[in-house]
Amino acid sequence: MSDNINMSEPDVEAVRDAPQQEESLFEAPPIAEQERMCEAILFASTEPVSVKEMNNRMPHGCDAAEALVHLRKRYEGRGVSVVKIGDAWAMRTAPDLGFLMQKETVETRKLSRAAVETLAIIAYHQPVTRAEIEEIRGVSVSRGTVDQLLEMEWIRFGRRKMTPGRPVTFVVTPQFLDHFGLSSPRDLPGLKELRAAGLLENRPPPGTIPLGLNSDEEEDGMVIDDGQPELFEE
Amino acid sequence: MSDNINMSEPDVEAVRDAPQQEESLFEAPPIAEQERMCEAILFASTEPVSVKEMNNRMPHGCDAAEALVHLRKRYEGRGVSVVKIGDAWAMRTAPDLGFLMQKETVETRKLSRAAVETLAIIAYHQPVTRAEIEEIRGVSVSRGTVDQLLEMEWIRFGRRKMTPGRPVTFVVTPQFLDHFGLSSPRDLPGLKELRAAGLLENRPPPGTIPLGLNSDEEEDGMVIDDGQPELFEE
Amino acid sequence: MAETDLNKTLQMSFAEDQEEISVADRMAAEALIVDVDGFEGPLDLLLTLSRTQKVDLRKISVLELAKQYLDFVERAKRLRLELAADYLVMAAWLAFLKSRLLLPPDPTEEGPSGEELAAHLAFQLERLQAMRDAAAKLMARDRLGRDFFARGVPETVERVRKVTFTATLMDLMQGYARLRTRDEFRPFILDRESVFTMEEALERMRGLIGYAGAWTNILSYLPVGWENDPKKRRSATAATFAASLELAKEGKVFIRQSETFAPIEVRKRDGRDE
Repeated sequence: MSDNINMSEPDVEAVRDAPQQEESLFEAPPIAEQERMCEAILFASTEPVSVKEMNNRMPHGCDAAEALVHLRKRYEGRGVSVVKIGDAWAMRTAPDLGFLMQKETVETRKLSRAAVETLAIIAYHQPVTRAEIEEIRGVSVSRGTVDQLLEMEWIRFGRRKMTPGRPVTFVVTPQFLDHFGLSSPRDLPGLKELRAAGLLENRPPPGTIPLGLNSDEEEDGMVIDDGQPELFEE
Repeated sequence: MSDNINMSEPDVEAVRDAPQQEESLFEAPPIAEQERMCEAILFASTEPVSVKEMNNRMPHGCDAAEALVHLRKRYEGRGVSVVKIGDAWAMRTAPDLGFLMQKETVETRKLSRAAVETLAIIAYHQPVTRAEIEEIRGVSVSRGTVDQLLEMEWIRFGRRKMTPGRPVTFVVTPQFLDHFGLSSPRDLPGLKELRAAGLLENRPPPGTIPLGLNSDEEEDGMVIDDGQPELFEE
Repeated sequence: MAETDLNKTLQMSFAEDQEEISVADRMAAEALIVDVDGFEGPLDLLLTLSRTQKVDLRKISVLELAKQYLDFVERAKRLRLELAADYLVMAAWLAFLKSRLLLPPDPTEEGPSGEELAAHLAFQLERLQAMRDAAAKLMARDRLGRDFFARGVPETVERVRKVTFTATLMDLMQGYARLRTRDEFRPFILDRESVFTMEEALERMRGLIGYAGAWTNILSYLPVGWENDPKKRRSATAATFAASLELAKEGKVFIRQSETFAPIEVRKRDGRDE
């Protein structure tokens, strides 16, 4: 178990074990050893860990990105897999084994239909403004829906649009990707087809159409006060 | 990601509900598959899991004990190991990789006044003994201060003085020169230049009694009020 | 509550009117039986209505759809229901659209043609449907904490703070000068008031600034003996700051401050700035 090469004091060890001396003193550990390190770091964390942070934690000269390629391969087909989430990496149990884990299952709050649709629109159209979400759904977006998604950390504010009023936009977060097992928003199911069908275009309505409720985007994007209560509260 | 053998719940239920079926119909999964299951369970569990509990969670006919032997072997020498804790099993990061569970933040602080003065004396008077430093500073030099400067590699031991007791001396290092942008210790501005620069401007008329003003800078309060002429004149 | 009533009534009225028509039509109409969520606005209603046409949303007859919607709203109104403004606005717009689609185009009329408007409405319906399908696909994915799991016992990452020390040449020189003058000077308090003039500061800075090749906190230019007494320190700081500004004005130094209340730093202007 602990008969591994001790890496806790690289310099000391290197000097003691290696008569090749100087050069090896600050040389990066062999890639197999780096792979072990990435393995330990990912294993120990529930949250995805960025390559940058891994490099920071590993001894000088290590290349976590390369080690991760090897590690991911090693875990292929295992009960646990190495997955990429945005710029970060994590270990997750294989989805087909979920049935073993009833004990660990966490009950997630059930999302309303409005919340689910809003989330999907943000994911597929991001960065997207509140007005655009409303235009697509045809109803105003309630503050509670957005708040819930923000609170779950599945969406966050993106940068403001360079359009009049400079409305804020919404984008999905790395937590969203992690939750749905996506490496990047590009991996969203059916994204390509939707784009090819032109359904992700922001097509301006010819003339004025009352569908978007034309609620003017507020400066902070959070308040819509068009005086109209939502027709059908979920 | 989910192209693994699907072990979704209905199968499990079927097995559980029909214990007396023909064996071939609900044969236990292959051992490699059982190993994957143990791996996922141990990975996701919040506490060590007993063989009994694993068997309960796994499909009928599985032998967790055997699967664990394989699993443990698979992880030998890796960054993560399968360990037995009492009657239960768990996965832990390899003990030699504990150093990775640290995040180092580097903070830069200004060198203490005592250290700056000690360093200045060494720079201006090298090679200089500890006794000489103390004589100039008027206070004893704490071991911590010298150690700190040694550790920073701004000073090092010089050769011993050919005086009684053969005391060691201190000199500045190339790293010191590098840090201060000096090509040699002779580049340090001399007393004349210091005076010209106004650093020594506040000379009181000769004959006034010195009051010592050093209360704020003693690190260990050992005042050697020698009143002796300075050892090192320009 | 009011909304639910509305829904129920809408369903009922719709169902009643469908009594005398065929089973197939009734089946289609049942698509309109709304679940507990209710319609989410006119677009949602339109989308539901469009499903009765059983065609690709791209090929939908907007004219037919407009008719269905207007019928629906009409029935709702007949029951003297207070129909939400949204629905009425949509009804008015669809009536307008209908007329545009039916009448030959009037060349004097401005704005988009009926076909353009109809195409956009069809696009909106298709897009909404697409987003609903996408949402369903998304929610059906394997999910963290349900289908796949993270490490059960994460290890805490210990924060190790490593402190490195640094000093400038100015610190070194001042430290040395302090030592070499200490035995000889008296405290200023005995022969000076606690006022350090800008002229004095300027004179002092002029001598020192030649050594400030690196950014240096102006506080390190305070004269020896003025650093501790708050009164003297204040006076010396103010004078030194004023002197720094003067030197900056003369083009001899640069001054910077990274943020409010951050240390003010100066460095001499030298070769690299030319």
